[in-house]
Amino acid sequence: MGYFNSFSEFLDMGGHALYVWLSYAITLAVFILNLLFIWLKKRAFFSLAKRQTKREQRNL
Amino acid sequence: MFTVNNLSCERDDRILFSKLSFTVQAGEILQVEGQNGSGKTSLLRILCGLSNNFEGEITWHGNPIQSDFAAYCQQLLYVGHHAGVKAALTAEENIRWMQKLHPLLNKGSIHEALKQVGLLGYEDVPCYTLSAGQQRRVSLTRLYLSSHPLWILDEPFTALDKKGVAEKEQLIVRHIQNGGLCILTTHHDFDLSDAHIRRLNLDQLNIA
Amino acid sequence: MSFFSAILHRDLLLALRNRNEIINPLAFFMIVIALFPLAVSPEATVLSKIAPGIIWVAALLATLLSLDSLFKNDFEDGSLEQLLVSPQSLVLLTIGKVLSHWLMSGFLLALLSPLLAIMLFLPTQAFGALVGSLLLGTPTLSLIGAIGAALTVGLRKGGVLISLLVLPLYIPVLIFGAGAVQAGVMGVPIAGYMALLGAMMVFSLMFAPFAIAAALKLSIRN
Amino acid sequence: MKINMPRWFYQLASPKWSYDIMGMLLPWFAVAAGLLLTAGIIWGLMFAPPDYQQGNSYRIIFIHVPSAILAQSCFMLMAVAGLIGMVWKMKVAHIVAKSAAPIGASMTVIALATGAIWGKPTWGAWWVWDARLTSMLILLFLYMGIMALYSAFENKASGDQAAAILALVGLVNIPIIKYSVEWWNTLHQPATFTLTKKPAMPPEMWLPLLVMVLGYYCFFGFLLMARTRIELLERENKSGWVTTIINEQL
Repeated sequence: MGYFNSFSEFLDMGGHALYVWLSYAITLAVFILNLLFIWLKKRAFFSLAKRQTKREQRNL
Repeated sequence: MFTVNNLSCERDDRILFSKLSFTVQAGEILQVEGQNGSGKTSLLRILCGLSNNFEGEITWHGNPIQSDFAAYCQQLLYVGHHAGVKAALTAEENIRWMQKLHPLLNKGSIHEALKQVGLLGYEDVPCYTLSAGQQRRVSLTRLYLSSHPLWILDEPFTALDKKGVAEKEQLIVRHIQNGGLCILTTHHDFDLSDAHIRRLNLDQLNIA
Repeated sequence: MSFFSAILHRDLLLALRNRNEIINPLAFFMIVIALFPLAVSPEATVLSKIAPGIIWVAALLATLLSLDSLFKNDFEDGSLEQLLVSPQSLVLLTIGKVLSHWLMSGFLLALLSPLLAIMLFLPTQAFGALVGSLLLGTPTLSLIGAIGAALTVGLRKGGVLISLLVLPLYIPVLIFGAGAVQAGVMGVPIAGYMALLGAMMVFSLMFAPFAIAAALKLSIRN
Repeated sequence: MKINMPRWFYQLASPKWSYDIMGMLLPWFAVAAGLLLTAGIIWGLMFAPPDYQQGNSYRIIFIHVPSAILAQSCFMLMAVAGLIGMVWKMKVAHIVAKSAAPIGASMTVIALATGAIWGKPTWGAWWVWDARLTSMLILLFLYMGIMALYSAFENKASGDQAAAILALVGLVNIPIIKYSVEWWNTLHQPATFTLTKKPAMPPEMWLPLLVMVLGYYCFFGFLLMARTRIELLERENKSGWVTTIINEQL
């Protein structure tokens, strides 16, 4: 385990577990939110386009 | 000579006009007609360089207006929807400021022009004490002072009485007789031979 | 040059005819200052310690308050579009308008500041630094603020937006302005601060008018 | 102002061409970001040696520093893209700038949050008015201003130009803000120990950091292109190539 002797020691981060893991968790959360927003935007665009196409087809 | 080539304008996903082409020669009036919302004001603003929302080419004496915009502005008198009159200033102060802005507002004296529009005696009161019609007349005093070759006027006759309309009409006719050009929007009918006036109807354009 | 003096003459005349527009920011400045003794403590030791910061923050907010109307009136009554279709230089015009705005806001705030400094028990040796830093710093505030005012002039809800755009850009002026007054309180030489404030003023005078002119064009053509 | 540019530059101006090229690059960036970030995190968290002063809390550096770097380079990119958009009237450049703003803001948020958390074991408080953190906070305000300006305009083309002007003004101001904040900081908290300025960091520490920085850049590139592509679709929804894409999707 690199510089750590055991997995529990790795999780403990020399007593700084809260700070290290909180930082990494926040970063991960922001990364995921970024991806999620893009996914939602894409979905919203195509569902709107789909509805528009249907409306146009009905009008024809 | 004022030329417009393939001018198109789209607003809020709606086409106001497309592939519009026309020429206005010295000594001609172009009267732009159309219903409200047909894009008359948009067209005039584009012709004045007050809007970039267009495709196409606008030239003045063969040069695109954007190539030397200051030189184009030098020759242009634009009277828009808004009077451009400062309510807190007097009529005379307003006109003196307009003269600083547009050096070609240099024909005759301010007092003579104010007399012509019937505002003599009101030149030293702040414009907010004047009625809407009077404020409009302050704005139109520019027509008497102007030696600009090109006039672009957006509904110049609103808020004027019959006599005022007749006077302004005469002024415009005199302007083109002296070799000027005028592009304007109005519902008013000019008493002129068709050789001097051309009409552009934006509604018919859209139907066609 | 005659055009420049004409702008100055017109804008100062307009300001003098609408006196509220001059008085309101000054009144705001005084009221904000008066809130601090009520909220914090009326003790001289406390107030004199925070006085440099409070006066500078209040001056900054008062400038910001007066910015909203800088181009708004001209935009609404059509004067601004007349400026754009005139052969005159828009850059020169913006300098003239900002100068007259500063004369009616920052300059008067600086003149008023000693009075408020007395009320906040600012040590007298810092008065020179206070007035000097305000005189050198507020022109930069007017110039940068005018960019924000020009960008938002065509928007219906411009008021809060200007603050959001402009306040972060005000931070260097605030730091050195309030720093100069602090230095004045401690009796340290203030020439360095004044030089920095002056440099920022010259820098913004060189660049801001172009940004303001570009922003005005874009707002009118919107 | 017109300067002749190479051919690819004008091709970039074509929305469809940009959309396609970004679509081709997208998976590569995603893979590179995934690999680099995983490698960097494992290396940084497990194999890099602990700091002799801060112990293991310094391992926050591997996410704090890259996000701070990204937050600043993203602002620069946004301003430059805005400038290109204004000078060459290039819609795609404006769309890139607009897409960069929220990503840059989120990077700033990461830098601020991790910096503040890191401050707790180092200085004993969740927030310290440290020069770097304060500059980051101001950067966040600048991003917020630009995003607010984008959304305030109904006419998107005007909003693009307004935000480009503001971004350029902000870019010119950032060095002045940084300098003034650093100066203010030394005046009020003379010579405290700063988080990341280390005397000669050993390669076991800066190598994983470098990997993380590269990984962040790839991830940023991925996010930026993905956002730009969707924005392109939205802006061009009337044109033929978008209709084709929509029909393929249905």
